[in-house]
Amino acid sequence: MADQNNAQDRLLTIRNLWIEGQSEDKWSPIIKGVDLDLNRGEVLGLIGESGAGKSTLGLAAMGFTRDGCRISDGTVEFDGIDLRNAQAGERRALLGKRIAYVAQSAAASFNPAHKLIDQYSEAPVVHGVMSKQQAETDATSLYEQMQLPDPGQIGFRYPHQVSGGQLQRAMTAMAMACRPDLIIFDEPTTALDVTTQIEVLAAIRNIVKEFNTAAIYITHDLAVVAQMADRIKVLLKGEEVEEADTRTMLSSPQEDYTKSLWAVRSYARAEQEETDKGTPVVSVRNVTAGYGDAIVLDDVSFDFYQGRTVAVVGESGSGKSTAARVITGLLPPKKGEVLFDGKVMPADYRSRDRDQLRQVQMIYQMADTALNPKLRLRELIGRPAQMYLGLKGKALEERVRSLLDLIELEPDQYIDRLPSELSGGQKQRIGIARALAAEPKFIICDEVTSALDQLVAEGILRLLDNLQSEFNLGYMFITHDLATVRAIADDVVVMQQGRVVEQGRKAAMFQPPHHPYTELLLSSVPEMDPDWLSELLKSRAAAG
Amino acid sequence: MTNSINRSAGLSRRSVLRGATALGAAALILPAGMRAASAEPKKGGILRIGMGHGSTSDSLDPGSWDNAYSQVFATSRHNYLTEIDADGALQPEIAESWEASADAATWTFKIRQGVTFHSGKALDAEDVIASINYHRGEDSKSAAKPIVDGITDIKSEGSHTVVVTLDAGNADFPFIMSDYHIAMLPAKDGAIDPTTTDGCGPYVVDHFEAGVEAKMTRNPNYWKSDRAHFDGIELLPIVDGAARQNALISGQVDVIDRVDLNTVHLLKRAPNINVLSVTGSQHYVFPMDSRAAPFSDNNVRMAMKHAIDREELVEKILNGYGSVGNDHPISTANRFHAGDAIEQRTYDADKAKWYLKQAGMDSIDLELSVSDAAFGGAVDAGVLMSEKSAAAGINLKVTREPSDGYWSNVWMKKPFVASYWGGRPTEDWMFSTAYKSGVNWNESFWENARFDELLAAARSELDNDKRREMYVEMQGLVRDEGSTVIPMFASYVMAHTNAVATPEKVAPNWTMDGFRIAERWWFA
Amino acid sequence: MAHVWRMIAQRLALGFLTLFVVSLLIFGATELLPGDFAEAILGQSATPETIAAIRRDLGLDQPFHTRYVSWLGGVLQGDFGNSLANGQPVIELITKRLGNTLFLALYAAAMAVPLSLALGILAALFRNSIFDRMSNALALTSISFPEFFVAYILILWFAQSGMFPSIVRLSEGISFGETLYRCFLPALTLTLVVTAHMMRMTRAAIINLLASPYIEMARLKGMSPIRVILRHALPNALAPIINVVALNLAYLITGVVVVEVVFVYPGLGQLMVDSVSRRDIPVVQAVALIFASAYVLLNLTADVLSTLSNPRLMHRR
Amino acid sequence: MSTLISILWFAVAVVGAMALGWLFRALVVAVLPQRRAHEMRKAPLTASFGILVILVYVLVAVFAPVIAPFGESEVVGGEFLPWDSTYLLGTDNLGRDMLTRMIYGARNTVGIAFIITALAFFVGTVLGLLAAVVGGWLDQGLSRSVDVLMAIPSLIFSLLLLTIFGTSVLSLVLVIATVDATRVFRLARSVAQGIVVMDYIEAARLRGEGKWRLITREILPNAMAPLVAEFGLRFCFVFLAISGLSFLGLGIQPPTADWGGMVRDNATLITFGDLTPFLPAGAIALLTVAVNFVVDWQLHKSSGLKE
Repeated sequence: MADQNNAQDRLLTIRNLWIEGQSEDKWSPIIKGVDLDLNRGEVLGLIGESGAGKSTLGLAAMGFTRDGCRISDGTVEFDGIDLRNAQAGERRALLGKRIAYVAQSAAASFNPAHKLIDQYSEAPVVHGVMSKQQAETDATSLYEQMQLPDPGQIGFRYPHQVSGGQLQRAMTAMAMACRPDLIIFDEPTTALDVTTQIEVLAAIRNIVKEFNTAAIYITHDLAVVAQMADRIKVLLKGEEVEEADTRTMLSSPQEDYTKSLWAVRSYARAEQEETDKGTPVVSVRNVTAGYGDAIVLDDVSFDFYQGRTVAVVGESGSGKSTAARVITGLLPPKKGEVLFDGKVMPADYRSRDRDQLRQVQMIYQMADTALNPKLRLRELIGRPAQMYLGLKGKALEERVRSLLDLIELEPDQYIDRLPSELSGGQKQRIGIARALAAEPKFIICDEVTSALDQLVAEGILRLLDNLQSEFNLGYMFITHDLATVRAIADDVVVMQQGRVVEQGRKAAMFQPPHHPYTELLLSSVPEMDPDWLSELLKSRAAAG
Repeated sequence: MTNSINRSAGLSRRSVLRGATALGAAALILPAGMRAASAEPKKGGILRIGMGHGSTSDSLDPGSWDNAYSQVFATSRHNYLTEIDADGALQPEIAESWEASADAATWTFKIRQGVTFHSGKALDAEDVIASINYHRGEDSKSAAKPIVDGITDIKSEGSHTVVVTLDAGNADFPFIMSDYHIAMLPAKDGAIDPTTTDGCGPYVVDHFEAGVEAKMTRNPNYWKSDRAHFDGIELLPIVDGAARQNALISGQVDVIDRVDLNTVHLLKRAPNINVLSVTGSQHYVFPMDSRAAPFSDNNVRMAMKHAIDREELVEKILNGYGSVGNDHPISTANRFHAGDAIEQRTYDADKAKWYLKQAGMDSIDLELSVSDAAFGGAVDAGVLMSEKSAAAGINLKVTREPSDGYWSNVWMKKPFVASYWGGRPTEDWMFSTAYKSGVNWNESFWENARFDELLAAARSELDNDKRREMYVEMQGLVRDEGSTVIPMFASYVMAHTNAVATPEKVAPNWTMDGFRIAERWWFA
Repeated sequence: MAHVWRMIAQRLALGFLTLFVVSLLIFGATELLPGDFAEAILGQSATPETIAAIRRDLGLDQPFHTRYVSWLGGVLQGDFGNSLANGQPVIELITKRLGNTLFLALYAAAMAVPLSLALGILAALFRNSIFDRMSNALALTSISFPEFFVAYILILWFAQSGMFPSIVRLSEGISFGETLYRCFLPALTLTLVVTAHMMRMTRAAIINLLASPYIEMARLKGMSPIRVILRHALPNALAPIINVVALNLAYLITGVVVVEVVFVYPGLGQLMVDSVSRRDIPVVQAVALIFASAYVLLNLTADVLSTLSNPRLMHRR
Repeated sequence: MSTLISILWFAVAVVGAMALGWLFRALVVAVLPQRRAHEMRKAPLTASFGILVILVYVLVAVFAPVIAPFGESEVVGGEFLPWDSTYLLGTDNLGRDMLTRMIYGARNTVGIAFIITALAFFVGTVLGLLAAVVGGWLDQGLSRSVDVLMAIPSLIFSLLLLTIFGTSVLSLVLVIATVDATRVFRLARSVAQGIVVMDYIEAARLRGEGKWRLITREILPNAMAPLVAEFGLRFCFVFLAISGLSFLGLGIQPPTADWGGMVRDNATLITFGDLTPFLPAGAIALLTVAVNFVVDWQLHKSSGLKE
C-alpha cells in the first residue's frame, strides 16, 4: 500500500468538489464537497448505493461531467494539471492517453459498428502514441495477458460476436492501450454472471498490478471491492461517509451507514418447517421447450407449493427464464405440460381463461420496462383489480390504496404518480402490488432484486417474505445470486444448459456434497475477505 | 401539367369539333403602341417559338391534330387546298382555282403545277384525293370526319384536276378545304402515310420529338417565293405560362402564344418585348340547359343575363384583351352584326330581380360547373359572376370540375356550364352549328320556331338589307330568348421580341397568325 | 452473406408481386377514369362511327379483363405494346425519357445528399446553437414552399439575368458539362426540395445516438467532437439515413412532374401525366411500372445497404 | 448591397421573432397557474415563438369573419391594387382584398390540412399499431398493401383518384389522407414493433387485455413522440400536396380562399419580382416552422437528452 502522504507519488488531488445536476430546470447538488487523493499505483474503491454520486465523482476525476451536470466548485488536479479549468483540447489530450475509463456495460460501451481492434487502436493512434500497426501488435499481447481466447484473432471480431465477460476484459485492455497513469473502473463486473465475474476481476487485478496503474474502482458490491482496492471510500448522497484502508474498513467500520451496508449480507429468513405440502399449486412436468429448432429447456420437471419459495438458480442461458415463460403460457412447450392445482393448463396463454391468467402472476427483473411509463400508479395497480375482480369507482380506489399500503407506499402521495417519478426500489414494489392486485396463488419473481442496490433489495425481499406469509403465496424465485437464494428460498433448483442438475431443500443444497456445477456457483460468490480471490484462484489452479 | 394540358387539349378539342372550319373574317386590332410593321420582309434567322400547347402524346397523324402546337407544326410543313388570309378572305394555295356547279354540289379544283414534296415527289391530283380520303369513310378515325362527311365522291380528271361531289349544295366548301386537318400529304398506292413528316409546305422537318421540340429548315423548293423568310424554325412546347414568359424574357425563344393575362401588364414593361393581340370571333359562353327547370323559364335566363357584369369580366378575366358580348354569338367582325340596332346589355341587379319575380321567385340557388378546360379563367369568371349575381338574389354556387374529362362529363351533361367557341366566319354557319333546334352542338338545347324559320329563309335570301334585318332579328332572339349567356369575346394574345417582325395585319382566325407564323413572319 | 442474398431474392419476389398489383391497380384506375382513348383523342368531335373505328382498331372494344390479360401477356414476353397516341413502341418512347429522368435525379441527388449529410452532421455537432436553429428554420421554410414556387424564385434570380437557362433543351451531341449547366436550375430546385427532409433525419438519427454509452466512451477516450460524430455516431445512424435517402431518391425519380413542367424537362413524369389525360394506357402502365420498380429497387437497395452497414446483421456470431 | 440589406432584414426578423417569443413566454408564465407555468418557463424561445404563431393562426382562423375587413370572396376593387390604407395588402387578380383572402385562407387551409393530417394519423396509426400487435397475416397483408400504394407516386395516385371521384372537399380530404396514411402506417408500425417487445406489453397480454386496450392504453401513449414529430412534417406536406394539386387544377374549390391555391394563382407574379405570392407561401412556411419548433421542443423533452 502506498503512503498516502507522499506528495511526490500523488497523482490525483480533488479538493472540495461540488457537482450539480439539472433536474427540471433547477440545479441541485450531486456531489457535495468531496476530497479525494490518489497516489501512483494505488487502487481506491468507491462504494455506495446508486445515487450516491460514485460515477459522477469517478468521471469528475477525468475532468468530465455528463450532459446536464456541471462542476460548481472545487478543484481537480491530475499530475499538476488543473483539469477543471483546462481547455477542452488540453483535457482531450489526457483522456484515453493518461486517464482511461472502463464502463459498466462493455456491450453498450463498445461501438457496435467497429471491430474491437479498431476501437483498441483508436486512442493510441489519435493521441500519437503508436502507429496502427504497433497498436495491433500491442493489442494481441494485452489480450493474451487478459487471458482472452485466441488473442491474435479476437480483435478482428465485432463486439456482438464476443461474450460479455470477454468484452469486459477487452475493454480493460483497451483502457490500457496507452498505458495510462489512471483508470476509472465504473462497476465493470456488475452485469456479469458470478462465474464470469471471477475471471474478469482476476484479469483486472493482474494488469493493474503489472503496469502499476492507479485506479478508482467504483462498485456497490462490498465483496468485490474488498478484492480489488487498497483503500475504500464510502459515499452516501454525494458526501463522503468515511475512508480507510481496505482491511480496516472491513473489520471495523466506524459509521452507522457503513455498518448497515455490511449488515445486508446477513439477512436470511427463518427456515420453514417442511409440512405436508399437499398438491403442488403449479407443476412443471417433463417440459421440453425452445425457440425454433433450438432446445432451451430439456425435459425439466419441478413443483411449486403454496406458502413456499422455490429459488431457480443458474447462469444466463441456463433456461431459468424460459421455464417462467412456459409456465405463463408465453412459450408453449414442445413436450410436457404445466399443471395448476393438479389440473392441466392450456399451453398457450391465449387459450387460458381469465381465472387461470389471474392465478399466475409475474414480477419482472427490470421494473423500468415492466411498467408502462405513461400510466399512473392508480391505473397500473388498479387495472388487474378492475379486470379480474370487477372493482369500480370507490371500491377500486380503496383497493389500490390498500395495495399501496401493503407495499409501504403512502397512497395519498403516490397514487397519481408516473413510474418515472419513482425510485428503482419503489418501481419494483409497484410491480409487486400489480401482481398482488390480481389476488393470485402463485407469483413468478424473475430476478426481481438483481437490478437493485443491496439495501433496497433487502427491503424487497422482506416485503415478499411478509406477503407470502400473509397471503399464502407460492413463489418461483429466479435468480443468479446465491446470496439471495440463501436469504429467501425454501427449496432450490439448480439449472445448467436447460437441465435441472440438482434440486432439494435449501439447507441440503448449501451443505456438501454438491453437484460440481453447484459447487462452482457457490464458490464463485465473492466474500468479504480481501484474500478470498487470491485463495480461490490458487485453489482452482491447484485443482485443475 | 394536366390542367394546362387539358386546358389546351380542351380548347383544341373544341376547335376540332366546332371551330374546325372557323375561318375568321374578323378584324385585327393592333394594341396601342404597336408599331405598324411595314418593313420589307428579310430572309434569315432561326425562329424559336414557345407554344402553350404540345404534349408527349402528340402524333403526326393528320386526324389527331388537336392542339395549337400540332396545328402550327402542321401548317409549317404542309400546304392546303385553300388558305384564309389575314383579312379572312379565301385565297388559293395548292388549288390554283375552283368552280362550282350551279347547285354548288359539285366542285372542280385545279391543282397547282410544279409543286413538289420535300421528298422530291411532284404533287398531283392523286395526292390531293388521298389526303382528303384519309378523313372519310366508314373506318375513318379522323377528327375531321364530320366536315368531309358531305363528300359522296371524289375523283381526278387528269393529273391536276380534282372533282368533288357533295350530297347537297354547299357554297362554303372551298372554305372547308382550308381546315388544318386536311393537309396535302404524298400518296402512295392511293393512300397517305399518316406518320410521315413529308409535305409540300414552307419548312422541312429535321427532327421531331413529341412534347420536346420540332426543328425545321426552310424548304429550298418552296413554290411561294414571297413566303418562308426564316432559315429555320424551332417549335417548343412550353405549357407552363410562367415558364413560357421567362423563356421569352431570358431570350430563349422569340415568340410565345397564350400570354398569361394575369401578368400581361408586367410583361409589357419588359424591354424589347411586344405584346400582340388580335380579336376575332372567339367567344366565351355559359350555356343553360333550356329543357328543364329552372332554365326552362326564360325569366330565369333573363335574370341570369342581367346579373352579369360584362365589363368586369373583360377587365378582370381577359385583362382588357377582349370585348363585351351581348348574349349572341355574332362578333363585330361579322357582316351582319346588329351594332347599335340592339342595345348592349349591362349589369342591372334590379332588372334581374324583376325577372326573377316574374318567374315567381325572390331568390334562386343555381350551380355553375366550370373548369379552366373550358377556357382559361373560366373558374375565376364563375367566381366573379357569383359575386355580382348575389345582389340580384341569384345564389350561384361555382363548382370546379376536373379539367380531365370536362368535355365528356360536364359539357352538355350538367345544366349550367362554361364553354367556348372559336366562332364562324358567317352568321349562318355559326347559328346553324350551335343554335338551330336539335343540332348536335346546340349546347343549351334551345329550340325556337321563329329562329329556325328565319335561319332557313336567310340562307336563300339574296337581298342584303333583308338578310341584315333577319340576322338582326335572330341576334335579338338569341339575346332575349336564347339560353346562353355570352358575356365576352376574347383576343388571341401573343408576345414577341423586337427582333421579330410581323405583317401589317395578323390573322385573327387562329392564334399565331392563323397558325401560319412560320411562313408569314420574319426577323426585322 | 448468404442471408443477404436470400433477403434480396425474397424481396425481389415480393417486388414482382407488388408490381403486378400496381399494374392491376393502375389499369383498373385508368379504366375508371371518365372516357377512354378514343373519346380523349377526339373530344366532342367524336362521332359514334369514329369512336367505334378507333376502338375497334386498338382493341378497346374488348372487355376489361381481356385487355388486361393480353397486355400482361405481352409484358411477360417483354413487349410493352405500342402507344395508342402515336403508335410508337412504348419501350422506344420511354427509354430516352427514363435516361433523362435518371440523369436529373442523380444530378439532384449528387448535390442534395452530400449537402444534407453535411448540414445534418453540422447541425448535430452544433445542436441547439444558432446555426442549428437557423439551418433548421431555413430547411423547414424551403420544404414548405411548393416546388413550382421554388422553381420560379430560382428562375427570377438565376435565369432572367441570363446566368442559367430557364428551360432545358437537351440537344443531341452537347457535352456533359454543357448538359450539367443546362440542367442546373431544375436540379437545384429538386435539391432544395429534398435536402431539408434528409438533413433533419440525419440530424435526428445522430442526436438519437449521442446518449449512448459508446459515444460517452469515445469522448472519454479523448476523441474530438467531430470525430465522435463522424466515426462513432454516423456509422450507427446509417440505417435510418439510408432509408430516408432512398425515399427521397424515389421521389426524385417519380415525383418531379411539376419541376419537369416548369423547366420543360423531357422526363417520365410529364409523359405519365400526358398519357393519363390521353388515356394512353400502354404508356401509363409502362411508366407506372417503372416508377414502382424504382421504388421497390431503391427500398431494396436501402435495406441491403442498411444490412451491409450493420455488423450485427453482416457478421453473425 | 441588396444582399447586405436582405441579411439585415433577416436578422431583424429573427431578433424580432425571438423577442416576441420571449414576451409571449413571460406573459404566459405570468398568466398560467403554477404547474403549467413551470412547463412553459423551460420552453426555449423558438418553441414559445412557435406556440405564439400557432395561437395567432388559430385565433385568426376562428374569428376570421370578425377580423377580415371584407367578405371572403367579395370583389372590392380593381385587380392588383397596390398596398394602401384601405386594402392593406392590396387586391388579387379579381379585385378581392388580399388581407381578407389571407385571413380566410387561414381558416380553410389550416382547417382542411388539419383534418386531413388528423384523419391520416388516425387511420395510419390504428392500422400500424394493429399490424404490430396482431402480426402474422394481418401484418403481412397490410404491409404489402401499403407497399403497393407507396410504389405509386403520390401525385399521380391523387390525380387518378380525384379525377375518378371528383374534387369535392370530402374526396380531397379522403384521397390525401389515404396517401398520407400509408406513410403514417409505416412509421406507426415500426415504432410499435419496438414497443410490443417491452415487458409491460407482455404483462398486459398475460393479463388477458383485449387488442383495443393494448393499442390505445398501452402502446399508443408510448408511441406518441415519434408520431408527433412526424405529424409536424406531414402537416406541412399536406399543404404542399394541396397546392401541388392546385397546380393540376384539382385543389380546393373556388371561391374558397386557400393559401396553396393562392400561391398557385399568383405564382407567375414572382417571375416579375412581385412579392404577392410570398404572402400565402410565407404564411404556410411560418406555420410549418412554428409547428416544427413546438414539435422539436416536445421531442427534446421526451428524449431526455439534456443539453
